[in-house]
Amino acid sequence: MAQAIFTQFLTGFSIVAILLIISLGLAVIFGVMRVINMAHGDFIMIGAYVAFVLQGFLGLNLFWGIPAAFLVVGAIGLVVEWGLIRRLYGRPLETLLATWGVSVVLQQGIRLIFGPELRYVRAPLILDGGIHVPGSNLPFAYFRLFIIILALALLFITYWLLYRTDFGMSVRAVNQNRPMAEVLGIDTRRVDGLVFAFGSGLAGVAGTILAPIKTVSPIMGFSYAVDSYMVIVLGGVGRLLGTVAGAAVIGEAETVLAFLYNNVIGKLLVFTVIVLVIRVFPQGLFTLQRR
Amino acid sequence: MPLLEIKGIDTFYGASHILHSLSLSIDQGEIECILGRNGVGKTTLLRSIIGLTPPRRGAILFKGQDVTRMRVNRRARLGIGYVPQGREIFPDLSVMDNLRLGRIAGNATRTVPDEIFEFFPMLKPLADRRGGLLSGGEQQQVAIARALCGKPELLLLDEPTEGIQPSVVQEIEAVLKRIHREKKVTILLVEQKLDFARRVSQEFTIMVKGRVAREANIESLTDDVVREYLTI
Amino acid sequence: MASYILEVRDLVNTVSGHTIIDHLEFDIEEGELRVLVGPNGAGKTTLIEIITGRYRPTQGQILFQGQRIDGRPRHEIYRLGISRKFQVPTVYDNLTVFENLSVALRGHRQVFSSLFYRIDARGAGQIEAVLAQINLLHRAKDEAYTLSHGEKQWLEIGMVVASDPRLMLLDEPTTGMTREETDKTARLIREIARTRSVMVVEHDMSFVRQIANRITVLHQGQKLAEGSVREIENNPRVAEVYLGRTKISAAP
Amino acid sequence: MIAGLSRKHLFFVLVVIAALAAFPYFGGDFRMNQLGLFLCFVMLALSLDLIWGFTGILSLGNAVYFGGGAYFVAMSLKLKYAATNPARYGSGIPDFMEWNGLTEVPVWMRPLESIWFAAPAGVLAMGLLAFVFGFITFKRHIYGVYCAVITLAESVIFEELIIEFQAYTGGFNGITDYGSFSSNTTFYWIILAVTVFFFWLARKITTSHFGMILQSIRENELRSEFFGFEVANYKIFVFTVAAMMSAVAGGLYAALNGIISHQEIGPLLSIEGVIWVAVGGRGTLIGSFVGPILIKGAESLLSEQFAWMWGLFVGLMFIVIVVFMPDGIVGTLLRRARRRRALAEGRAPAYEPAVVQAEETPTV
Repeated sequence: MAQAIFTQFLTGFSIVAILLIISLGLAVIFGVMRVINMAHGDFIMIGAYVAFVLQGFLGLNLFWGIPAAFLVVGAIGLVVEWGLIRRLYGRPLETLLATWGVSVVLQQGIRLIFGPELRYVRAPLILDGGIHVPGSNLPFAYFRLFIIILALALLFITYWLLYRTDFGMSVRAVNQNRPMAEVLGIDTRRVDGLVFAFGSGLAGVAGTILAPIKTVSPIMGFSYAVDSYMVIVLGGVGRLLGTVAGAAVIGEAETVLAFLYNNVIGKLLVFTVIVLVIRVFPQGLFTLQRR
Repeated sequence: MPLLEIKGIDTFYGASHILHSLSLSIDQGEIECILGRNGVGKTTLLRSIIGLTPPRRGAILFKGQDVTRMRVNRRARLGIGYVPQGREIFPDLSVMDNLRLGRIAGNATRTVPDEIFEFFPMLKPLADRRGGLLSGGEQQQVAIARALCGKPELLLLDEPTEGIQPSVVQEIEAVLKRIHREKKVTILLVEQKLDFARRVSQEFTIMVKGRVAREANIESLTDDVVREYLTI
Repeated sequence: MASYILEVRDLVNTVSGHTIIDHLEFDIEEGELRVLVGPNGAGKTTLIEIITGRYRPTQGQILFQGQRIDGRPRHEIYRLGISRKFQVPTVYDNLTVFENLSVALRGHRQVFSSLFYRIDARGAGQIEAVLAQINLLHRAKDEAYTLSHGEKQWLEIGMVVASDPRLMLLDEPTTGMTREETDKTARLIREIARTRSVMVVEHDMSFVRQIANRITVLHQGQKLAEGSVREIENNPRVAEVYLGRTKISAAP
Repeated sequence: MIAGLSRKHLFFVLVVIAALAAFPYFGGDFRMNQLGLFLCFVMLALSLDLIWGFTGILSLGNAVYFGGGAYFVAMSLKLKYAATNPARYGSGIPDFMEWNGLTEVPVWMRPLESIWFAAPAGVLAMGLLAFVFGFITFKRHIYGVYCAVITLAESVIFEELIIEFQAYTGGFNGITDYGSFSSNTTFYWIILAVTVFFFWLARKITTSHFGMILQSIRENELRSEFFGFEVANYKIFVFTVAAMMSAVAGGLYAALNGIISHQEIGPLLSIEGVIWVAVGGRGTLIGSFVGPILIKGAESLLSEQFAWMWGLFVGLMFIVIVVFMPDGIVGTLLRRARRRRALAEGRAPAYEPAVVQAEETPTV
């Protein structure tokens, strides 16, 4: 039993990794713009379709899908930010509703192009098989290992962009004090656009690596997006650590509880815990305290 | 041609009408001080110039160019530096990062030139400290240094001595005079402390209820004027 | 000994290392009209926020009619008898002037009592009396967002009056008003203060002279001086913090 | 006031009600059934308008209460139907229970066999659920997007619960074949009567002193707190009442529709409800009639020919309404009319305010 739970725990890491990639994008956007993008799940879905198209029509394997999805979905994000979100600046609830409209349009658009059928994408052959981890009763798939490494790499890249580059410095300045950032000559609209594109691009990447695990369909992204909203609620904003912790707690708890009881009970328990936690910490666990 | 020319601006804050067809012009190389009691619109005037609270009517010309509808970041790049009331240092960024952000407005490389630390020697040991952990006086110096990093031609300062101990006030005074002399920066200053204003500036403008009430050379800021417009 | 309606004892408030209120001692007597002045950042608004329960003090006590109120929830502090006006006039934009006042009107704070309450003749009479006081009778049916800035200030003052407190805290009631409006407001506040205690935060000294008996000067979170208008005007320390110098006659 | 109804408008409302009541005589059974379902959506929209339009709480999970009420009624009818139709259900228990290996109705579910117990129990249960949920969130000043996101997650989880526990809920296929009240004119009139009652109730609430306080909370929560209102209590109360209204609407919907599934409890219906209110005009109550009847009506007319296009159209329309017509159809018309009146009386509004914001704006 302990062995089986440990195995689930390991599997949980790959779930955490995917959730982390999705939530990173959402957290960066929410941190800078205080906007919840209801179409985030559909950006995931489009990322998966990018992988499907590359594999099905061009015969390119999944590795190609990662940069392609980032660029395609990032470009869509740029358009959405430019065409819609900046017009609703300062009205977070309206933005949320308008992006729901975007979500409906994207889903229908994909249905029109690809039809409502489920699609399948294969993981790269090189990642077939798995590695045996002592103490676990199943081999740990190379593909899951790849997901974890990719997530860590993206986490590092995000950290590096935010904390080690001039652009990241501007982003953090906008996050902390938008008017003052403008006073210093920072083009905050450009920052908003690029941040939104980057966050969307990450969702696209997540979609690509989800494609071989899940069946690809127009509605596949929604539940992941909801989980990542919960990550933001639990982890708070303003720090990557909060996002990592939120994703880790939610991803692991859902996986292990799903194994012990079942999927839905796991979700229900995690949700209950989140609601109770924010009763104590309404700003989430890791928000910078400032007045 | 004046460096900054304000032509009859009306500025609102929400529904409240703060500046009433206010006109003002600042010549190149001047140090001018805006005086007036609290709530007469001094801060709003500076915010109108930098663009944070753009006027609804009237025009603002900087270097002969109409900037009335220009976005804040473009004005900054055009050469207007702004040190707001309360300093507004980025609390979670280091002093060095705060200064490097200041370089953006100057369209310059983001390395902070040594000359900045010549002006503000006490910032050198604090370079890696988080902005939020500094004292008020240190923050004020960072704020001025940051604005200076953007190589402004016009520097707007909102109560730079507010809540700051006398020794630091003296340093700020010396720095402002040096900036003016050596870097040929024109300075527009909002100030409550009369002595400081007298020592630093050449011209003064007194505002009353969103309008210019008096404008003259600092020498003519007599006690009668002070009693009429400024004393409690 | 005079009885105090409000006593502030050794109050300290620090925000991320910065001291906003610094061991403040401060009293208001029953029935008094007190004006609070001080340069920007002196802690005037923060003091109101602490009294009304928005912020918690780091240290110290606040007593209202001898009863400790620091740290209690906002609605309880109101129910004890303290009502406040915000610095920026804060009214309900999409409600009419009459509705704004009827929300504020004393009584019916509980969910169920308000559910079965309709403004009766007495309530309407009280609201009309306030409307007359604040010169807004002719605007009663207009939404608040259509008011001018000065009218909004009056409306909020009127709402505070309608909420019928023992102690009224008015934060900058004349900001953005014309001279005539300011004079009207001075008359209004003097009238209100006949029947209750009032604390006003204000910068406009000609207005302060019109209404004040006693003035308290705050500076860097501490009480710098207290006294009559004349005493404060001639106090060299006050001149110093306001103008940054010792004596006016020391001009170069 | 936005929801103001003069005598003239009252006459208009009575005419509309009369037309709706007479509809079975000229509309035919199919259209009558459809209109009955739309009226259930109208009730859901009314409840959303109470909490969002008037109080400023954006909930993306109110289908939970609608679907909850619906499942109680559908389950009750199904148990009864299975027990009394031995020709079709030999074992006397619902088909989905049998497929999942149950041999008899679980003891704890037996009371639901009586519709007179099940229907009120559903409404009360939903009220209790909303009360607990509201108590947890509103007491801690959770508002704005946080509230929206949490209610959304609540809806997602309930949908998954319904799908998961198929032995007791019918799972993915939902509950079907329990005999419905469709094509029953009397039942249509009952739905209409309840809708009118809810409209009256919502009017009563929003035009009372209590309703004014709700609107004050929407306009500026902080200001109301300093006037001595325990804002959370008001939110909890109205959230609970709205949930019970939704549950009644759901129950009627289930009885009329004859089939109920996880979609009626999930986020899609939750958000669709918000869309109806936004399109119709929040804070107007009338908009809660216009929104669902317009959108659902257009959907049933158009979606058969242009199935895929329809979704695209709804999404785009919603974006356009949120961006360019934040007051919705009725709200915009009312605002125009008020402005005309004000101009006629020579007191034009100084400026148009920003749309209603439920955010607590930090000051200082």
